[in-house]
Amino acid sequence: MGNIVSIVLTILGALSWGLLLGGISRTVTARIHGRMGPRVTQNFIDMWKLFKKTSSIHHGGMFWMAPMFRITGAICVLLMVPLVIGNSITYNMSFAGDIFLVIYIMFFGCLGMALGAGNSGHPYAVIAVSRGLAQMSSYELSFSIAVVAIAVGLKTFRIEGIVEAQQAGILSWNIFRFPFASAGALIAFLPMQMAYPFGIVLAPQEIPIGPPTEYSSRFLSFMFSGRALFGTAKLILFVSLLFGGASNWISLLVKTFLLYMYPVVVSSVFPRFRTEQSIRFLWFVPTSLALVDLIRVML
Amino acid sequence: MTAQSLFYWSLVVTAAGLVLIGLWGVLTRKNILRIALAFTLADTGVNLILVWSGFLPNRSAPIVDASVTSMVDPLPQALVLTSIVIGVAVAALFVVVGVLASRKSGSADVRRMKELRW
Amino acid sequence: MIRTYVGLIIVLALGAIVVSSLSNYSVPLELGSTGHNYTQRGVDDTGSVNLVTAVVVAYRGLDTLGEVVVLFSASTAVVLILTLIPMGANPTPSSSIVSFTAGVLPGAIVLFGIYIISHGHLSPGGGFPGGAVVASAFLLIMLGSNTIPGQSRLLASIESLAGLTFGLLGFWGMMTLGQFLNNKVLPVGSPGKLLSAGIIPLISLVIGAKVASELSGVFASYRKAGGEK
Amino acid sequence: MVKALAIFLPLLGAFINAWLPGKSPKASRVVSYLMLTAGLIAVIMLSIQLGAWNLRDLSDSVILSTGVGSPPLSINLEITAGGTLAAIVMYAATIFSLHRFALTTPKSQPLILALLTASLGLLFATDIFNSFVFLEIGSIVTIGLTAACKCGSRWEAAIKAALVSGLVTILYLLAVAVLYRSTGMLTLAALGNVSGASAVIVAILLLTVIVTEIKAFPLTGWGLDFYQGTSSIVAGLYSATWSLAVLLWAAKVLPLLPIGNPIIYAWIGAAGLVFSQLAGLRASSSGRIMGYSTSAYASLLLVAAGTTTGAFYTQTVIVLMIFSSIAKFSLFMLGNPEKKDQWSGFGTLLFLVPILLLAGIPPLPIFWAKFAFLAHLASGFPVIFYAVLAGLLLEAVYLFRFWSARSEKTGEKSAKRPSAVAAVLLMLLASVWITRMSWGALDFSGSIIESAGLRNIFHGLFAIGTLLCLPGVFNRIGREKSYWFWLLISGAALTILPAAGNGLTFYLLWEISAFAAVIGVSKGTAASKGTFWYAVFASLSGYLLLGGILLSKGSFAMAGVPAVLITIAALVKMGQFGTHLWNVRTYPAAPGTLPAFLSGTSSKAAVLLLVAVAVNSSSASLPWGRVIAWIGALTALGGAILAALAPDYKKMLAHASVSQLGYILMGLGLASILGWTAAIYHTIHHLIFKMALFLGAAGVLYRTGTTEFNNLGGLVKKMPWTFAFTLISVISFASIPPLAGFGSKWLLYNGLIEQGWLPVLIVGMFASVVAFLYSFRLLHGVFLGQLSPKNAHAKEAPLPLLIPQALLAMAIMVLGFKPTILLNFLVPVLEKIGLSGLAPVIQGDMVLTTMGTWNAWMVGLMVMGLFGFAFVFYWISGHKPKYVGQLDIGFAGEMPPSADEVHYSNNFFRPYQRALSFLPKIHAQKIFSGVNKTFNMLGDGVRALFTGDGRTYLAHSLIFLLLLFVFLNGGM
Repeated sequence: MGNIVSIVLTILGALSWGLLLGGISRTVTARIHGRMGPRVTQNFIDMWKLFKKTSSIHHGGMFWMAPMFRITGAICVLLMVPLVIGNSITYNMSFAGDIFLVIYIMFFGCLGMALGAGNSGHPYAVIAVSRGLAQMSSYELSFSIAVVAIAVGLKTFRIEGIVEAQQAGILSWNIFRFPFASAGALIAFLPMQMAYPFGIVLAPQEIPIGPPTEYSSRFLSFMFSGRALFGTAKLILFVSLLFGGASNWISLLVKTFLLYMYPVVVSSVFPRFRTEQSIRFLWFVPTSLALVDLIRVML
Repeated sequence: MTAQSLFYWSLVVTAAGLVLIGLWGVLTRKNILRIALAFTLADTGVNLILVWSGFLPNRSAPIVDASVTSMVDPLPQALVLTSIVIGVAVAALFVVVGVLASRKSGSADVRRMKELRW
Repeated sequence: MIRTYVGLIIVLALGAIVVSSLSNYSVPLELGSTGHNYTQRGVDDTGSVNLVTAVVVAYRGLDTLGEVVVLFSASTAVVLILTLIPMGANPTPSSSIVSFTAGVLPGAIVLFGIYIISHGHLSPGGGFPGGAVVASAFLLIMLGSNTIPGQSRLLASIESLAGLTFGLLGFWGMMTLGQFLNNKVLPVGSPGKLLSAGIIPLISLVIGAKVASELSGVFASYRKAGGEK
Repeated sequence: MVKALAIFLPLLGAFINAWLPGKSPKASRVVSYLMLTAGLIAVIMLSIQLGAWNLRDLSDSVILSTGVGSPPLSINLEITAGGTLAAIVMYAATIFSLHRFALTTPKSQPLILALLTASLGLLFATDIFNSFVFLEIGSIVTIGLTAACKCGSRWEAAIKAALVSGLVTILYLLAVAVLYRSTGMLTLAALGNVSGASAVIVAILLLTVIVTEIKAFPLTGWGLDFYQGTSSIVAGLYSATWSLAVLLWAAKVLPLLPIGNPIIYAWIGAAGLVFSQLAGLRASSSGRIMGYSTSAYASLLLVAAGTTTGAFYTQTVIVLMIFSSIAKFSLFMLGNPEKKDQWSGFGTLLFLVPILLLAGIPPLPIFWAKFAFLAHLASGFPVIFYAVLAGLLLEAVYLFRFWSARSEKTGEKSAKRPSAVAAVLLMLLASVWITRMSWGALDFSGSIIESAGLRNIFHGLFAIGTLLCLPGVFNRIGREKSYWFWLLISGAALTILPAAGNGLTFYLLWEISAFAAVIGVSKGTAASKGTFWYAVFASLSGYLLLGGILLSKGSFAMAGVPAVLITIAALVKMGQFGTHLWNVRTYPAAPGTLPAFLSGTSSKAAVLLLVAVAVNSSSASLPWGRVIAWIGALTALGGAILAALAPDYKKMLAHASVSQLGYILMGLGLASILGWTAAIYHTIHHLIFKMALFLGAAGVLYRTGTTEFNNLGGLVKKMPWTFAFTLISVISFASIPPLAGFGSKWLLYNGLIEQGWLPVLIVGMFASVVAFLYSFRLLHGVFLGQLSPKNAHAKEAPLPLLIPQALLAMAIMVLGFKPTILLNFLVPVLEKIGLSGLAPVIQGDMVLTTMGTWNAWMVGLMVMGLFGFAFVFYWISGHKPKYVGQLDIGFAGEMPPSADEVHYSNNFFRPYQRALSFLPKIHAQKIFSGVNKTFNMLGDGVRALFTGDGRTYLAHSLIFLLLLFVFLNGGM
């Protein structure tokens, strides 16, 4: 029972934290651009507004189900990662699988969204998906090399185990023990968060908002909450993998906040790659970095 | 070397010569009828060699008679008889085919009958 | 040009083989075993004093049957090929010498041919040479005439009947003596007589008829096809 | 009496016919048929009397003595048991072809009968001069028939045959003279008495004559021109009577030649086989192709004469020659260009049987002889063995190309059903009968795979895979009608395959399965190219497998070269690393549900083969497992990229299939329990999802008539169920939890990490991510996006296709949610076969390895629960939206003009392709066309010998003679 409560709270908390972080990032971006920007709670307001709006049309079954796929995928990732180390009630479902499962279940939501975009019948949405998949297949390469390097280095695939191995002080964090792999993973983190210079999926200049082009109102609110949840889940995952996890709630919030700001900051100072440039960059730069640590581990 | 053994050797040398000349003609002549002639030449040589294979000096034809005491081998002569007739048959057919083939290709030149190859 | 040289080289090499292998032979003084057997047993076995004919018709009768088939096939093929290709209408007119000779000689030639055929087991000759002689008479007649010979049913019938007889004679031997083409199905008689040597004279006759008709058929076909268009 | 009748009745017929046809063609035909039938009966009686049908001892004989006295004075004909069998074929062929001749050249009947007599005579001749007479009859009749036939190049063909026969006459008579001069005898047996210098002369003369007459390389030229130039009827009769007689006569004479060591025949034959078949690759005319095939069999005869003796020699030669003659006869009779036959349905089959027969494909009779013969070669003559194997493979290639070129001509239905069925049945009967010869027996007693568990898995997979493809055959079009039969045969052979107890049985079933599928593929409309590629690669893998099995003497406990050959055979069958070409060409061309069978079920035979090799090896591992794993990994990646860029639904699935099979190889290469668990798990999984996908594709093709992405799209509205099942399969093969695919990846990665094969792991992981590209492309390209107006009429796929898909989708769910059901069975089985590494620990729903955990049940519950919750939440939380038309999208404030204009499909992953452009474009296609070019060049080099000038062929014979002389004198 405690588990169920923890799961519900985790979901709600992660949703709020994700929306809040989104609001903060909008403010920060605006400040960097020299604007005032919206309130930090603006995302909550938007969400609620969208949720209360009536969506009167849909484009077919998959269009209809895509937001659910998206949300389910996001929550699954969230639940597979232990939140606070030492507090086993916050481990949620992480006993059911290891880091490989997390990597692959991340695609669940992506696929759902892609299907919705496909079913919407809008060419831009599909173009965005085609770009997104191409890019994803590229950054996943460096990300998975980094994960394998770390997991093999620590001799466990269980996220819990990976976090536990980092509890001996700040130098035992994987970012210091596996600097190259971490660099690779962190570069891969940028496209994962659709940050510039890798923001080819949502590229508003070309293909309005990418995959959800046809979505509106309640559908869109589901999509947004999915994105917020997924974002938070990825943050927690990266914190657990590279930054020693969290031994208490404060450190969890601080670490995820700082990590969240990293793509926001990078994003606001870089222009965008073309798709193939992005793909090639991801193939070579972060992958080579991650490979260094992999080779170290093998030897 | 007696006259008979001289005959014996000259028989086989002549025969071999005929075969070789025939083969040379077959290999180098272009006119299909000349090739037919060359074959006939070689055939004759071969027949002589067949005769030679059963030939014994100083003996008579293999027809039994009170006066005859020693004969040559009758078998090769029988073979030659057969071989000659076969040679005639082959030559008859060869000439027909050759003449008609050269009518078809417009010339008796065997080099022009190379439609089928490779 | 290159062909001439290659041909020359091949022929010279073959010649070298001939020369090198001839040195392995010496002039023979005695008959080989087979030849010896023929000379010893030939007359008793076959009743033919001409041992060549004995070998051709009796001992190796199968070869002869085959040979007849060779000739038969060749003539059939020639006739077949030439009838499939309609050619030639007017044969070249023959000279008066030829015409005259063709009117006089054939009878004698045919007679001579028949003599050769029927005495094959007694003296040099037999079905093949005799048949060829008879055919030459037909050739002469053909050369002497200015018309194209028509389809001769007679020739075909003789040819067919002769071949059939040859085959059936073979079966006769098979049935009575268990040996295909055995010549003793008829009595051997006394060697040296015209009617002796079993079926040898009969087979000679058959062969003669066949050779004569086939060669004539070939000549006729040539004549038909060879004329000018 | 019967003896004489059997041989001389046709001759009587010939003589009678010389007179009859002008008078009454009908009467003459009656006479011919009478004589032939009577003769046939006589021959059959003789064959029964000699016990030929018993097949045990084919050299039993009776003597037909002729003339007066006995050999060497007179001539005997020796009627052997094997000879009577050949004589039956000759009679039958003559009877069959008589009416064709009666139609074209009625007056040729005496010649045909004479040819039969000559063939029979030569077949039974024991005298060297007598043989000569028959040889001459044969040559004359051949020349005559050719010159009289109604075909364009007859004069040339006749002239060349005449030239060669002239030379042969001269050489032969010289040999006769020398033989008589040195032995005083003319019987064939006397050949053994020649000694010294005469022996060399006789040997070179007769060997040249024989090689020329049987048309073995290098003295093939005239035969090629002859077969090409003469009419197909003449060629057919020739190959079934005269050619057969000459071959068997040669088989009789060759062992008698005074040549010292007969191995020289084998060398001539083996070299000739390779060279002539190289040249054969370049042949295009059907006659010429048959000529090359004849040359191949002539060379085989030489090899047999050089390497075998006694009863085995007789049996091998008789079976090879008789059945190849039958095959050639049928091909010539069928492929009669004068009649411009059109092939379809059973006509194609009728045409294919002889091709398969010539190529020695089981279960057709030649297979048994080839198998036994090659086994013999493998055991004592390795180099010759390889050469023969290579030559036979080359032969198979051009034969199949020939067939595919012929079967391209589809047209009106031909009423060939009874003859086709009869031909197949007759050949099968013959095949069963042939096995009476002790040529290795089928064995089902102890399987090559000892582990009953593993065996049962494969039995089950093959059976289920076949059964699920069968319902779909009810929906088929036109000429595709009959593929179900071949599917069934192929599936049945596969199902038995794991029970095979020895190499022969395994190979037999493997080939039956492969070639039944080849026939099935050929039933597809416009499938000729795909069939050709499939047939060629099936032959390649078949011959490699055969080579491996024979080199290891039929056992699967092998190492070294045999193991490598067999591994390559499996890789080819799976379409790995470059050989994917055949998959990509064949699957799109195959009709109906056959691609599902080929990709899903049939490819697993290769897995079984690898498993069999591994479990029989001492360490239960494959040789060079690491190499195999690398091949698997690179193929997985390459296949995935190619699949993502494929423009066609079925082609994409073909690439994807190749790619997914790569994972199985990675697992098998590991040789650890985890690796094998992953491999078998993925084998099962691949069977399930790939069949579902291809069945879906079959439905789409059936309803829309196309599989090109550019013509598809938006079908989800029309085919929701097909989409649903495809979606499930796609999610599964994209390894997304909670469906089955994740399990195979998880097990595999654990296995790879356990063994420290990290580079392989990385490539594999990358490939699995690239799989997303094509998985979405597949779903979108077919089902999502805009529905083209072209497909507006499309309906849901028919039930026979949907129900198997539903079952498979259910299986994916079950396997995904409860993989422990399978693992609980599989892991103990694998633990027993001696693999290295630790087994995964299964606790309830939990699977544990030393490093990872996986609880599929909990993950499944979580996903389903969350999805259900989100669904219900959405459902109850507000207003239900309405479906609007597909064109009602936010398109710059406009309605888009047409669905086709807003459907994004062409060049879907163009940026990805552009990003890849730094790679050198190594197309397998180009490599293969390079290989092809090389072979063509070699073939051209060889066939430059055959200049078409008749005199050149004579020069060949004479040069061959000279070389033989030099060689024999050097060697003696």
